[in-house]
Amino acid sequence: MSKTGKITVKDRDPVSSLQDFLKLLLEKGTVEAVLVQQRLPVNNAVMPALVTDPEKLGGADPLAPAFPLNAARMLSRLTRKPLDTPIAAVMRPCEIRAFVELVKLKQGSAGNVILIGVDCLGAYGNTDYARIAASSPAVPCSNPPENRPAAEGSGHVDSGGTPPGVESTLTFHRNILSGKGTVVDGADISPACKSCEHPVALNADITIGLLGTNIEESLLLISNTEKGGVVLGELGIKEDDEPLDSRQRAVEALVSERLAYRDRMFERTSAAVSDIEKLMSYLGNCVNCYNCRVACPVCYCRECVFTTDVFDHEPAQYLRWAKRKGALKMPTDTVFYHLTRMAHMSAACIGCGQCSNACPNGVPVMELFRTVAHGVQRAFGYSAGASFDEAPPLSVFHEKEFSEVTGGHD
Amino acid sequence: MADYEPAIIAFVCNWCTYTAADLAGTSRLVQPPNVRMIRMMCTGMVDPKYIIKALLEGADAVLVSGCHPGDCHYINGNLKARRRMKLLKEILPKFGFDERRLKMTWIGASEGIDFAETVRQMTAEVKALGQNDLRTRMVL
Amino acid sequence: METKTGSALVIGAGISGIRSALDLAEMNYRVFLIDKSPHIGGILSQLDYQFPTDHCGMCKMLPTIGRDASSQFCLRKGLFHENIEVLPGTEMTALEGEPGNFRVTLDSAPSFIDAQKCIGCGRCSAVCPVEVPDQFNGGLTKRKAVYLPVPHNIPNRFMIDIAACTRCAECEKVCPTGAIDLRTEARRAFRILVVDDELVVRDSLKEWLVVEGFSVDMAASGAEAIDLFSSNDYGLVLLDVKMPGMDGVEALQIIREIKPDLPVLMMTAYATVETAVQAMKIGADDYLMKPFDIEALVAKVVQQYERTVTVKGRVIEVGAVIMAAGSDFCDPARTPGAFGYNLPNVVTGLQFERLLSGAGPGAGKLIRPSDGRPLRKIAFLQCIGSRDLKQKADYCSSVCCMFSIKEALLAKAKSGGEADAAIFYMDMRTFGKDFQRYRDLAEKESGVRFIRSRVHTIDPDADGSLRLHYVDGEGGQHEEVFDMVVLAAGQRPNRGTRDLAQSAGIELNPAGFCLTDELFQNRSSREGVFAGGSFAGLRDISESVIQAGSASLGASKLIRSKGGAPRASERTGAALQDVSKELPSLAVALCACASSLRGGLDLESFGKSLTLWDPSIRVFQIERVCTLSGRKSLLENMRESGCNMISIGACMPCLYGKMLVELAKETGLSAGLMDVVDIYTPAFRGDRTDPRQISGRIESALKMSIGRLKSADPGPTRSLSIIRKALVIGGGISGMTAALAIADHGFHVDMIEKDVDPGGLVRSLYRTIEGTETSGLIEKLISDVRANTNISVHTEAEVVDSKPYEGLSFLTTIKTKDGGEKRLDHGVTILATGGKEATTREYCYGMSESVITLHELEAHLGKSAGAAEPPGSVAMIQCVGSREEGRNYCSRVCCSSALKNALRLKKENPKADLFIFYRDIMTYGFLEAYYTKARQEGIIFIRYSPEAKPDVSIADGGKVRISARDPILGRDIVLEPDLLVLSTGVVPNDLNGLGQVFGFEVNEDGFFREAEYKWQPVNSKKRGIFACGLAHSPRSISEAIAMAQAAAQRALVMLNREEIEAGAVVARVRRSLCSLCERCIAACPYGARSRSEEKDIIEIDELACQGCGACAAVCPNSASVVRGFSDRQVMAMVDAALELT
Amino acid sequence: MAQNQASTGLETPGRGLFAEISKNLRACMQCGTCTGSCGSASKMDYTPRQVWRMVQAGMKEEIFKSRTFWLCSSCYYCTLRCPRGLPLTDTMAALKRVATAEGYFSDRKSPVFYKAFLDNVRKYGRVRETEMMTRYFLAVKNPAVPLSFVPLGLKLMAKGKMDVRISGFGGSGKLDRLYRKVMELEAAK
Repeated sequence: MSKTGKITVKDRDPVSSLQDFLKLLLEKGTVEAVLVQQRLPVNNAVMPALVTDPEKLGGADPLAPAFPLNAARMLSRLTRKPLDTPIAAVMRPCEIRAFVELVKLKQGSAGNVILIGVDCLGAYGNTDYARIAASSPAVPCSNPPENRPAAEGSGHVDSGGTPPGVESTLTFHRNILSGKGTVVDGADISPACKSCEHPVALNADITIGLLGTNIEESLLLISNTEKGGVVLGELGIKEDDEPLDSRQRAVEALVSERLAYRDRMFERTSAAVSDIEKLMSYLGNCVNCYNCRVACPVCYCRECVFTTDVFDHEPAQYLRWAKRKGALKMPTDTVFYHLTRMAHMSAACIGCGQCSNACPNGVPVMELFRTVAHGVQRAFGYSAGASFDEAPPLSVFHEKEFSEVTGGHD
Repeated sequence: MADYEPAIIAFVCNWCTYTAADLAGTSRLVQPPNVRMIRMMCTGMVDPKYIIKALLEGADAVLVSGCHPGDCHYINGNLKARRRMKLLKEILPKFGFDERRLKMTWIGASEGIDFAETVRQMTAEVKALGQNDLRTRMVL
Repeated sequence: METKTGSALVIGAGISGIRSALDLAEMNYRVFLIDKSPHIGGILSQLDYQFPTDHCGMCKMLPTIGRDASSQFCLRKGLFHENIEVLPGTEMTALEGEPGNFRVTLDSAPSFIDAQKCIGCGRCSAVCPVEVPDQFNGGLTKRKAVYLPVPHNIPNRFMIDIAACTRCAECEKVCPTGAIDLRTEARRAFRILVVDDELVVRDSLKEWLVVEGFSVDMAASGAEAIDLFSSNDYGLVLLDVKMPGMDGVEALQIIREIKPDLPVLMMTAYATVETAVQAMKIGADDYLMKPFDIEALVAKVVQQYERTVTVKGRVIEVGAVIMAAGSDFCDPARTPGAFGYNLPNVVTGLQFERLLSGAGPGAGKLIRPSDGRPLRKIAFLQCIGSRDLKQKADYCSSVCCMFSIKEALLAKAKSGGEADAAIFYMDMRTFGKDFQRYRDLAEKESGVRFIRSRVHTIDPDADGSLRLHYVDGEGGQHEEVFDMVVLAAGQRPNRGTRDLAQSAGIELNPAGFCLTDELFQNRSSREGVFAGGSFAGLRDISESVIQAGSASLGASKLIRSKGGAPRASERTGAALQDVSKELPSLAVALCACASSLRGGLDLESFGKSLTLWDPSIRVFQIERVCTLSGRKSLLENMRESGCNMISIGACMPCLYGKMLVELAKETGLSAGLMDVVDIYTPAFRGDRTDPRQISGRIESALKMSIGRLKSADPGPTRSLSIIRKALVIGGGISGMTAALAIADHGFHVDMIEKDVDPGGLVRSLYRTIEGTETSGLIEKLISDVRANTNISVHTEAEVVDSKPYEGLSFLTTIKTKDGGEKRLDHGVTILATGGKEATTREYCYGMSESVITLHELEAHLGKSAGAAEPPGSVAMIQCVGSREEGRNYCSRVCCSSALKNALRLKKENPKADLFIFYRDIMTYGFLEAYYTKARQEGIIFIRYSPEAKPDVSIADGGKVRISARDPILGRDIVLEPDLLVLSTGVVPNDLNGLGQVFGFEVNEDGFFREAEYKWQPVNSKKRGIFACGLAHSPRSISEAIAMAQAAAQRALVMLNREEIEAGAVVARVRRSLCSLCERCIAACPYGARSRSEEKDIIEIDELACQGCGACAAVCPNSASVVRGFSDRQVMAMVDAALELT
Repeated sequence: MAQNQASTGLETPGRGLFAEISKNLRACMQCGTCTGSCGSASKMDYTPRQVWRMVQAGMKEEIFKSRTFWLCSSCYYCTLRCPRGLPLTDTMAALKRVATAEGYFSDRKSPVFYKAFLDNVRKYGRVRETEMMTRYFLAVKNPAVPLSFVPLGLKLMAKGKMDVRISGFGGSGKLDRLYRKVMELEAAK
């Protein structure tokens, strides 16, 4: 099924070459719009943007090691009603996996979306990234200025050089290529990324391969689906069946490194929450702001039940609880909230780590939820985001299964 | 282990287990005075958060019990409930809630004796496990 | 015509009687449901497990539409419905009047325990010194003389078995409520006069009867008797036949002149039995034979006594009567002949069922009663007392094969697969829908052994085990030892059937069951009296339920035709006050009897601690809240307190369902704002329980109730419109029967037939096995349909599309014969699309004119009656293409059709040679007699197995040649018959298209998939859609008619309503919270939810919604809520439950 | 159907010699209760169930060549237990009678034994074991048969169960009239 092509990188600048590729999609009319991580005209920040003008793609930076939010939520907004015309969405593997889950939850539809997955080498937490991007020096631009983002109106970007943010992107990748690693200014990519066993997108129609190739020379372009193949054909990209041995080796190496990290994390986290006492101290800084669930791509509820009237307790009830327990922590229901959220989303958790990213008080939410989700998904033989066809564990059931739950009787 | 009277919250379905529990009561199948029964129309209606809530409020154990497979008044609610229990049995033990505090059984309307036996056994098990002190402790 | 509220009497509260009663009650007729036993449920109260789920499921019979009118708990526990008066312990003793205007006399058995006072505490039973075998457990356990007839019934009132009771009166003394009155005084007041010339007889009689509590006078001669008689008031006379001077008969004549109604029992020696019998003709009530059997004598005397205390003569008026008095099993232990049926560890199927029951003697463990050893080898012997000419049972009991397979499977399951189960059978009659697959699974997956053998005798082996010596189907001789032998005891008419038939004025068939019309089996020999369930013959649950529906349809039609109207429906919802805007104001009513019964329960302190816990709560005590005066006092207190919610602390919450409905009407508060808490049972738990614990338990139960009520949001129940018209698809026997049944109730029916004329498949059958020409039936139905102005017939038409809309209404588009389209609106749909004979390529069919199908033979016989020369030799092969994968079901009708044809061929040409190749002859029920007849007529039956089918070849000239093996002789045989007839079975007409249009399911064989095989056999899971006839499953003409009537009955339950009220416990969606993830749609087992693309919301079909809450549990943020079970309510209960003291 | 050979096929009964016997058996549904009940079944070449089947099928030759019905000891268990209430034991007896009448017994031991027994009774009014056995041994014309009875005979003699003395019983010849009458009746049938 999969066919491989290439994007030849000009001037050792994979970002702009990628921008060119995306422009082609719009110019050839293959898609109506492209959803892609776009450098904002302010603060070097990147955010997903829906781009229809090919020129504006000069601001696209899908390779930036930034992950301000999970774009699956955005794509879900775009596709809650099936699209009439096709769009492309350039996303990280975890974003695509989240989108797969959302589609299964009827929060989006993949019908007219070309999913373009970019190999993910990790991203920094929001505060770290803001610092790194800001401190990265602007370098003279080797590209013709007209190809560069105009960023009209902002005046922030020096039209004569690479904006500092983009430079930080290139530095990030250069560092990895040269074996320098990902630590910059004492900050490393987020634990979610370090423990992510899916650096390569599943379910992408087209994969943009960074692993196993020198991205200053070329990027791999792999079509994984019929739809992807058609797109590459339309764009006139030649494909061959070149073996991807080196890519495979690179992926395996990265995955095994991450798995090792992940399993250590699971162990550590399990130990840290092994009884209710420890769990309470783990969640000790939580203030019930519910940011984690707002940031979570698979927490799709319009309003969390914990913020509805269900938890508007009768005033007298607080006193009754307090009397029973001697002291009642306010706000109440913190552990209850987290455990319930686990019950609700752990089967769908794709481990993107946005929960931790969003926590204002530094609660390592991702570690906890991933640890639980891993067990849950294994128990149901399910892997979140792995397939559009696999039914979510709690939406199906069989007459004969899990007889251990009822003491061996079914 | 200090002897104490465990509190067991039982979510029972209106059709089968509730009947069985009633039968156990009327047949004087003496059961430990530890069960608080919450009659639901169907086990398929038991939201996981009720169970979590019960444990966090200090229930020593939670029992979810309904009709046997194939027997559900609502066709298959019990099978849905089983999956949900499976989920909770994956999650809650990670935080030190012993799996034995979380039980699901199929008890048909005529099986009063099974209900009494289930409660008796759960009580014994939970007594051995020790009290869930969250009832009288501050929980975050 | 005068209209009045239509009412009906249903006799027998077994499964069929309950079905009929509910049917009529759901149609808003008033129903009296009587049963001579003290409980409802019939045989099913003893059966915990039923095929095919191997569990129960009886509750699925309860109404789904208008369900709040009936109880909403386990049906084995009890039943109430606002239109049904349940009268246990009651018998009909007279039925007078005309159809439509019957006058019925009901007698109730004397009760020694006041049901109003008995609280089921069981102290009486604890002190009772008498132990007798407990019939509820098939006699395998003992019970006391004062006992609970069915442990799980409510109300669980104790009964006294007065025949066993010794009147020691211990129970009277301990009863805390004074509910027991043995009426020893009444017995003492019952004076008996013993007249005999022999002193020793007089003395011993007096001694025995005084022990029984009666007063006895004695007379030594007829003259002396007459003297005493004139100066005393006697209840009974025991009169010797042969006395010097005035003999018994003479004395009797004089007594009769003075007191015509006084019971007299003649006493006689064997020599004068004739005289005693003569005496009965001139007015003696019975006779007693000397030497006396004390027990029998006492029983007869007690029986006479009881007649005087029986609550006599309640007379009710009903329009129709349904006889659903059920059937019984034979008692193998009493079978004449030495078969070993009375050995220990030989039990009947019913006894085994009790052994499997958790409430049975082994407490659900599979152990042998004789020594408590786990059962590891069990033999099931079929046809004990069935298919037995010697016992005059030339019929198949129809249910035992499946019964035994089920029990074998249960034994396997209970033993964790360790028990060996072997079923010894002659023909395994898996003739029902899905039976064959069940059998195959039992054999192949669970390892149940099926052995074709009739075991003649059970021999005792060492330590209570049992040895069987048997010959298998191929002649092999075997000997095997089993731990237990289970006998599939054949069915018999119920004891008392004859008397009942006499009271009802109906005839019985030769086997002693109700005589029914051949084609319309709901009709008894008396107009207006209908036959339901197994009273009408041998039926399993599913067929009984169908038969019950057919009977209630008959009753309803008759009542209606005689001017009986359904009760005007009152909408309970409308009158209710809306309290949703008010603040909750909650009151707690505590029934004081709990405290008076359980010393130490201090209701005052409960009240205090509740008000301390929540000062807004008002608490009051009520004396005996379950009584009428209690309810009045409750009502007053509620009014006074101005509460809008009430929690009632009493006993047995299930009992209060009906009362809450009434209370709701009286107060205008929804029943959802009321709750009943059992504060009584918790008080029982053991003697060692600390009283503080007891009050803690009760307090927390009350707090839970309060918590639940406080967040209650019952909301008004919605009423939905219905289009009161029916669509019947198919114009065969079933379709026409259903259409007529509905049209006769005054509703419009559109009947769609794909052919030029109605009639269907029955047109290709010329006569029934009984010999009735079918053409008469078809023509009658067609002319009735055509003449009925409520029926529009659309021939050569088919359904194109159907759309449901608001309420219960569909708009269906049909293609008409002129090629145009027509739209029909209707509320219900009945599928009667029929079936056809299956085609085959097997056995050289199509290669010779001498190989034909069963229907081709029918046509030949139908047309050529006597004309052409009948064939000299005919072979038939059964089960062609059936009962093996591909079409793994029995077509049910082929065996009897083959017999019918074979007998006819034999009649036309007595010299004809007839051979029938078969696998199992499926002549269930009374059809067995035709099998016997066929054998007697010399028709030769040759069994084959699917692994070795007969080999058919066609010689030159078209001659058929069959090679087969005769398993009996174990040798190959060759036949060259003139004709080979293949029974290819029945297949349904294609239903898949309609299934998609209407949204019902089709099973793997292409038949309609019913909502529930046993309990809802004609319903689809999709509301408003029903099926009958061959679209449902293969069946005979009379069976198809019964099913069509049952389906029409179910449809009429809906049509009979002007609007349909949704249940109180239904789901709703909080739209502002809903994320439209549609998980609820997937979770709903009733298809009650859909997403409206137009409005972009989730919509709920409140009629289809049964309130199971599957939607609520999958909804992560509780946007989906079930009324009465909201998060706030349940969590409040959890909080209250853990509010321990 | 005339082509059907008894050896290869089944013939509908009801015609020919078996009319009487087969009519009685028609209701048989081959359940095998008789065979299971039969104490001699293991010694029979065809089980009772097979014999009924053969009767139904008109396989006269084979039936009479078999020893099954000769081995019937008239215990009546099969009749007692037959769910169809068929006169099975009587049928066995009927087969014996037909076989005797049609001479199917010449080389069989059982019929010879029966004849010796009956002749002996006819002559003496009861059985004189020694003489009966002597005649039986002579009739079977097989020296192995008498030898096979030696152990039994010795045992019986040792226990005084067999009287070797020849004595009169006083009943000699009295049964002859009965025998003659029966033969008359049989002949009249």
